[in-house]
Amino acid sequence: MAIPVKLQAFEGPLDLLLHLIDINKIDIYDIPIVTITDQYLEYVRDMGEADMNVTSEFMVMAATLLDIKCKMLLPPEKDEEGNDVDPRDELVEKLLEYKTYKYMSYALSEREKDASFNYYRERRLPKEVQEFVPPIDYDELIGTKTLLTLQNIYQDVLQRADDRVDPIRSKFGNIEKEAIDMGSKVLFVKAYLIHNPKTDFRSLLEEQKSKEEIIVTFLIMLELMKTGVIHIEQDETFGRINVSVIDTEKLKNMSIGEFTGEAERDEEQNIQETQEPLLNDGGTDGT
Amino acid sequence: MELKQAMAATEAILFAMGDSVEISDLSKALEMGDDDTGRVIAALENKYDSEDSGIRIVRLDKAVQLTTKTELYDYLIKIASAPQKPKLTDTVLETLSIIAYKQPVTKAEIEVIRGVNSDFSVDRLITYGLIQELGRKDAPGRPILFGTTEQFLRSFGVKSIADLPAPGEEKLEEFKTQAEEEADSKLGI
Amino acid sequence: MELKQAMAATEAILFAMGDSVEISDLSKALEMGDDDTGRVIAALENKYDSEDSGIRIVRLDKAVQLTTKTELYDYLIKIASAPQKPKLTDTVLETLSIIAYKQPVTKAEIEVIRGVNSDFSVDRLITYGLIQELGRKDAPGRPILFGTTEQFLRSFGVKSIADLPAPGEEKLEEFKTQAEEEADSKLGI
Repeated sequence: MAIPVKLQAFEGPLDLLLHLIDINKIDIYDIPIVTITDQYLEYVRDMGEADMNVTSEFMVMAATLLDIKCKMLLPPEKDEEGNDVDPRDELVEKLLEYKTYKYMSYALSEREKDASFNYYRERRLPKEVQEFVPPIDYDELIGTKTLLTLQNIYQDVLQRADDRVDPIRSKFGNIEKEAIDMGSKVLFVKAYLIHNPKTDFRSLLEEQKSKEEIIVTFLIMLELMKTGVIHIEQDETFGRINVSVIDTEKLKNMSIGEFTGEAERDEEQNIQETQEPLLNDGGTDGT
Repeated sequence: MELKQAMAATEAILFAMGDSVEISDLSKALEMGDDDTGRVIAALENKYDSEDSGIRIVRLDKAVQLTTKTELYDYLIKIASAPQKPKLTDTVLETLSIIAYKQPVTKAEIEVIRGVNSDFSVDRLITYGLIQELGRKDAPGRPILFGTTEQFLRSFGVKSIADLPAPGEEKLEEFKTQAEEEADSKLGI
Repeated sequence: MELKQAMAATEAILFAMGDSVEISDLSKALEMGDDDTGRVIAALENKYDSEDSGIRIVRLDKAVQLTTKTELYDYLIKIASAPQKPKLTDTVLETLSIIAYKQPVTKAEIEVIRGVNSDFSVDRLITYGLIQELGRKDAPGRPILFGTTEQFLRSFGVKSIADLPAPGEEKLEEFKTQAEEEADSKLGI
């Protein structure tokens, strides 16, 4: 029995089943599963090359129908109370639920038609309302700030302005922090190590004065270790740091440039870093 | 505040705002309790019932909005362009009705009822502003829960979800009864 | 058409259109002459005169428009705008202190002291009514001179500008002396 319907007419397998039940004038609670399954399968076969997604959904239902058909042939299962379980029950529930929503969608559609005859309005605030600026509550605005607060701020501002550009001091030209001469420091370390091929870090530092000098010496030692000129050993934490020259030739041939190139760049970075907070301070007016 | 003054203020607010206004916000502006605001709205509704009035109040959940009276559409259409409304296909409507009646609901739940993949319909409904994500379900994969929007209420002329025509369960019972009756008559009882 | 029906239709049209509507267009929609439309509009105006009405009709040349009643703007403001609370930030206070102690002062002078663009702070202080324009400086570009307002005096409890203790000049002198002394010592004088 051919079913003269098109795929597009159905929202899905449940829709098709409802249609079959309808045209066959079947009691939904007593679906003749054999007839319906045959008709359903015939329809799915006719679908042929339709959209694979849709087809697969129809195939799942076909499988379900066949499953029910098989169960109908077997002795009925019993539930907890010993009653026969109809293998069609689940399908019937699904069909009824689907039918309900399908019906509701028609009801909604009617509501939509009625509601579409209403016009709403766009927001249109009067200019005066849009441009309204609330009166200022000065007690709240000023809060606990006093004249003294203002005065202190003013002095701070002046002090900062003074620190930034001193109109008088600036006439003497730039006063810059004396940079450590990387080159001479390298020469010093080199000479020291040639004379003392086995020494320790502390002895090397004895003649260093400032923190900066110590840091630079430490950096030079790290570089020498990295290039395999010296070997460094420490037996325990905070213990003596033993330094031994392992490649005297390399040490002698070491040029200052290998260090100063790095050093100059380091210096530049240091300067930038110290200036940054100032720049931030002088950034754009915000908040 | 005097009732008349409150009515005028409410009308002015609803008129200027255009969009729906929460009753709680109205109460704040009017400096009165929600109950009193409710009475003001009721008084306005009563006033708009008059034959010489072209507007009315729509209640949307806990908000209210002004709109033109439905029966005056013919006059409006002569002068204004018809409001744009999305064309809802049967497929999309079917999905919408499931979301409307079962919300909050996940896509998987919709698909179980419809028996088909519903990605397209759900996407379409979000684009139309008729449904929205309500959060995520406390279930494996934490699927997104969907529900209807205020625009849905407006578009379908419903005050709130509770006001939707003939709730599902009742209708389901009705269908069952129908089916049973049919079955009975077939059996000749 | 009955007057009441025409009033309702006109109200609905004016409400939905939002903008002004030509009387001739109204007449067309109502299917009546301009004179009759005029009478309908007059009847609506009369209706909106009522105390419980929040809207009114504005006549513009040969068109009419619905708008909220001016006296109800306060309610609209309460609901439509959540204005920002004015606040004196450190930046703004800094600018205020300079203006207070150095007035009359130009924006450029403020910026020299602060080292940053101060447009925002100056604008803010004018909005707050704490500073005002005092005139223009007799200098290239004739820049605006700023000074504090009476509100400033009231808020900070000062009787007059003369009452403001002026650390500015003294401080500057101090800086100069300091710097000169240092220079002298360096030169070994």
